[in-house]
Amino acid sequence: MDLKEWFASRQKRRDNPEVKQPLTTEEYCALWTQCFQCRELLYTRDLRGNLFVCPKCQYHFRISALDRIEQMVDEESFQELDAGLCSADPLQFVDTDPYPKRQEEATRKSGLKEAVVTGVGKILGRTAAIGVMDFGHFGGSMGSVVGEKVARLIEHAQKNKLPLIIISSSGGARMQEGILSLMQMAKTSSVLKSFSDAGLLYISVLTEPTYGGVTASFAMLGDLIIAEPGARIGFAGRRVIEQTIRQKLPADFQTAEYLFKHGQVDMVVERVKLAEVLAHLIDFHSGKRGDKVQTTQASGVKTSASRA
Amino acid sequence: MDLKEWFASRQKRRDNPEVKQPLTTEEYCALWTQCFQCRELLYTRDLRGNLFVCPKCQYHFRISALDRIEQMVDEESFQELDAGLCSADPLQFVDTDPYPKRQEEATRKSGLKEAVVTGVGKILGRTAAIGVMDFGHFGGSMGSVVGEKVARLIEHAQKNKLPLIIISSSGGARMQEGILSLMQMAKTSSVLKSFSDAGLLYISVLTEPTYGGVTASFAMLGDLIIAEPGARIGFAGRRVIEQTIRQKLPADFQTAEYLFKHGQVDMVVERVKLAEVLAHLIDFHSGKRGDKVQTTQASGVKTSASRA
Amino acid sequence: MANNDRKPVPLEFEQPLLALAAQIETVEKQLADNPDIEEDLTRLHEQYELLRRSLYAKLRPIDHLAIARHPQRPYTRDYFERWDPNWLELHGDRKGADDPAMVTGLVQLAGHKLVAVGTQKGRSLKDKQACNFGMPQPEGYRKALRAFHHAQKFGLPVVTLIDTPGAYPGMTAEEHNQSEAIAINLLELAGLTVPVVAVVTGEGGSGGALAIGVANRVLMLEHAVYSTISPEGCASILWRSADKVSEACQAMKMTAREIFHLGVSDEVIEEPLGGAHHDYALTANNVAAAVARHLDDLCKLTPAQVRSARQSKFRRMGSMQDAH
Amino acid sequence: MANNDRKPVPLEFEQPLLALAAQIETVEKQLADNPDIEEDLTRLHEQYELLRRSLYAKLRPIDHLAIARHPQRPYTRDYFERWDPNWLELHGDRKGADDPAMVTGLVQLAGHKLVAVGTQKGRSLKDKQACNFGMPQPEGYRKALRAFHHAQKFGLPVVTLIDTPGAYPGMTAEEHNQSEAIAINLLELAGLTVPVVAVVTGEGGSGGALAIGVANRVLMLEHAVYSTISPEGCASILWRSADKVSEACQAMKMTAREIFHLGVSDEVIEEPLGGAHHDYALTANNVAAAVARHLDDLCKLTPAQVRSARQSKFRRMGSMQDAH
Ligand SMILES: [Zn+2]
Ligand SMILES: [Zn+2]
Repeated sequence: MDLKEWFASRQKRRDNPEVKQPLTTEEYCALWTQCFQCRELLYTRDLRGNLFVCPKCQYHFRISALDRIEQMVDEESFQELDAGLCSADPLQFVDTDPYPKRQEEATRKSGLKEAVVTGVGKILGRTAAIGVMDFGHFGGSMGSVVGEKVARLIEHAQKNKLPLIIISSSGGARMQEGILSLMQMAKTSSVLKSFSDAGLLYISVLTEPTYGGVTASFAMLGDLIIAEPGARIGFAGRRVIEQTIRQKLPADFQTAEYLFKHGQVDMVVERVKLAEVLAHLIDFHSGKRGDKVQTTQASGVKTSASRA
Repeated sequence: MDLKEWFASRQKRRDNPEVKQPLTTEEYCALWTQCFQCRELLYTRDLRGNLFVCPKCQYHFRISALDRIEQMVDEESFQELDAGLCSADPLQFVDTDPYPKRQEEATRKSGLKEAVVTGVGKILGRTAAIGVMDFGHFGGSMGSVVGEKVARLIEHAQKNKLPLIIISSSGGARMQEGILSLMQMAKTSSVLKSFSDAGLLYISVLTEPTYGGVTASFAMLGDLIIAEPGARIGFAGRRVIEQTIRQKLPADFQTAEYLFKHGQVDMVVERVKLAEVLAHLIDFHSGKRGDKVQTTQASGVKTSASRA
Repeated sequence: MANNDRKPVPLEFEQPLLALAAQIETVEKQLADNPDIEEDLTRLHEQYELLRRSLYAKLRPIDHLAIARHPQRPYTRDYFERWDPNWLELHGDRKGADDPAMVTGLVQLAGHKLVAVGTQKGRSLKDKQACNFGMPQPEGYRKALRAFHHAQKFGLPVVTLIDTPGAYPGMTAEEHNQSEAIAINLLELAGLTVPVVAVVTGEGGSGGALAIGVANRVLMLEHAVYSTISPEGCASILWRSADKVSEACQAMKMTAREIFHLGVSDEVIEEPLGGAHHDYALTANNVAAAVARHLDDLCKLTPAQVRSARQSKFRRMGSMQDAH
Repeated sequence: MANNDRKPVPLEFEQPLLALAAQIETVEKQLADNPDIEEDLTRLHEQYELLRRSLYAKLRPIDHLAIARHPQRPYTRDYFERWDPNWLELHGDRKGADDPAMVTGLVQLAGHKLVAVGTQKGRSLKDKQACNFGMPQPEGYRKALRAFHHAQKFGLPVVTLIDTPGAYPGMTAEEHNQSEAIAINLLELAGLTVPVVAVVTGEGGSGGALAIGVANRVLMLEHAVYSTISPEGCASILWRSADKVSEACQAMKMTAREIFHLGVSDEVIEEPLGGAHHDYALTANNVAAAVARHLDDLCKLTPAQVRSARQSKFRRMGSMQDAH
């Protein structure tokens, strides 16, 4: 099922809600979602309408790449790139299961071929090269395909002089591809070097959760870095650190707010304001050197988005 | 008395020592020096022979610019630049004394026109642009002339593609020149930017004491930074900091060794090894890209100079 | 948005004015009963205006200092917010800290998109403490450096607002190499090919001020001061007496007019009568207009010209004689 | 200068060899009394050599790992000292720290003047602790970055030696942005126009290794390993069992030969029989010879070619299929 079909079928499902029949347990569960943070039971449709942000405690749920695109990118504007790329099994890796079987499982769960969706789309009318990672696919892990799709996206952005936006969410490197997954860090960073030297804008958005090789490569290399509230972001995982240093870490360790306090991200932006802030930043960095804008109130976005 | 005369007259004094007569108290005092650190009474001539380093505790005494040049630069190789530059009194500054009177005093004490001596000389055969500050002249403070002489030295080095070595020792900015003294920080740093962009080598040597505007401009901008053992180096003075934070500072705070521990200097080098290390570094950074040296044991200097 | 709705707190040298104001108030109260004193009142008002003008016309350096340090003086955020209600603040040095004493952001000003940088003193006691009373740590200067590099990459002009007693003299500040943080900024600012305009809005204290002040144009608000060392520090070192602050202020030539005459600043920006704290909006406008004018000028130069103009400007500074 | 005068400590898989050696010793003692067993002894010696060779010829991945982690394995300083007794170490990140887990310096090697960078594990317990057992902090990576920029400025080639379990997973390491420190190094290494040669001398662990490993040529010592995650980490995540380390080693394909066949390294450098810890001098020489050969090659390229060659090398890495 490609992206267009997916959006179409979802639209159809929404237009024809069938809730008259008594619900099976499964259906009942799908209808309600419990907030991870405040434990409130939320009506899933309302939660979706609220961009998967708990209306009670503002907890930002993990969302799929396609949901993110639907939320953030202007309707029908998204043109996917490299949709056909999928993983090989260079190591013939087997742990408790062979790698290809795990790949199939991941695809069955996420509906995606790989853990990142890349393409070109408009954000409130501004064209950008956009990459969105999906933690729901193989833990958002970066293997050859994720690295390659990100690299190609960057190259596409550079060739077409587009601003680049990558929404990261990842558990780290794809172990099943061994050293080749590690090399994706070098690959993506190397391509970003050329992109940056060309004077183009890259905004990195960090979402729950972003770890390991993704954080330690393209995700931390944004000209500007935005994090979603509450997102946990780091290089090493909390448990590994606690085992190493043999002490408890602060409760808010590695949250977006903690990183903000430690000068690692430019702003923490609520999901509801994300598109607006991105549009503002794209506008601010577009145009030629010394260009003047006509009004002083271009794309309106309140400063409260940046938490002082 | 210019530099040549100074060296000549010193040589004469040394060749004709007259110690047969009974000593006056003053003469007696000049003959002996007490170590600031270990309190040992040292025979001044021996101390000089040991480069003004206490043979007992290795305390590195402050030394004058001319003594430094004599120690470090090959005999008769030093050609002074801008010897005639001296201060004006742009603010007509008067505190308890007028500025010009203080300048005269400073010159009487140090025998120098200003707090830095600049020129071109050879270090173990390698030609370099060399600036040496003298704490004994007006506390080594940087006013317009110090800034100008340093700037001209850097420009001379750039024009002649010479490595640059500046031995700093300063209490900070020359207050009597007000804002103009502050601007010397910008002036020297700005000239260093061009020098650095030209791919040339600058080695900064920090000696007892280096503070304020000198540390916070050219002294901290070396491609490589060397400090003398025990030298106190910082931006703010110890007393100001203690008053601000209302707590005692560690005894070794702001010493060369403390800075080394905090990653601020590349090496702490004993005075006796300084010329050797400088020569080694000049050799290492000379020649064209990709040049190969003939032997692997070029200018011999032991690694113990860098304290691991 | 911080405001100056509160009545301006008077300074010591303004006491004669206050006394007269009190007198006027007393007379005004009697006006209803004695309509014949209306003429007196008018005269008093005239006198007040006269005194007010003459008072501010012949301020001593230490009076300027007092205005520059006035607790209600507009601070960096007050300007940015008035210039561009939609400005976006950028945070952090990416290496472990976000120093609140240094503010960096993306600001639009009279059609110019700029990278704005400024020291921040903090208004409430809590803020003041967080900001170290406007004294940045090395991390603050490195945050500013990130902003400078951002500006360079995207060809955006840099505007800096300076109001700091100086760089923070603390233990960790020294350990984290305050000197290097300042020195690198001097070097890197000198190398930018985008226009840089600096405005001393309050106190321009020492290397901590200069670290964001190596600009193509250096402007100063009328009552701002700029000095190599604080007058208190100068008095205690040169006069060995804390009482000689006024003498030190005088001797150092640190007021906006004096700095201008020494060739270190390019323009003195007028403040509302009595000082910037009497009218934030007017002050912000005055600064914006001056900055925009200089930016318009500088935007006509090529990148290489912008840099070499800045380098030449500082290369020339100083006063000396050649005995040869 | 650290040395390997001490007898090599045997590893577990070397037990059969040890048993045979013990047997030989017993027989040798009896030789004086029984001259007729000389022939037996000769045979035993032959057997020993045979066993030795066959043992090291068919090492399991976990055996390579054991050799790579051998406590007597030569570390970065051992190489630099042998390559250039006059090498000068450069210290510090200029911003507050000097991480002993990362060594940087100026080293001459076979006529090449180079900026040398390497992780350091520490030999004594005190050293090990200071070096975090070879796991650099962000400050260590930033110190390496300073060295890279120094090399770039002066046109000096960079040689890096990699022997680290990975970047240090600590609280302040995260607070000081370990991720950014690694990421920036990947980016900046990719941009250098001077040749970069990296050698994995022991453990090449994860992003913490790669942060000094984006090189024109990546070499590995015969028993060195290179992996995305430690085998222990891999076993505990994928097998949910700490016992499966050997399986994880096997599955990840982390030995020098396997990494070479995957196209990630360019050469396997031979070690003395039994491993580098049996002969520091020979190992240092072998590495020097290989590095010099690659540097000679790379020095023939223009700066632009050096960079684009490095970028293309990593651009190609990966394995995938296109369903379209
Ligand atoms: Zn909730
Ligand atoms: Zn002594």
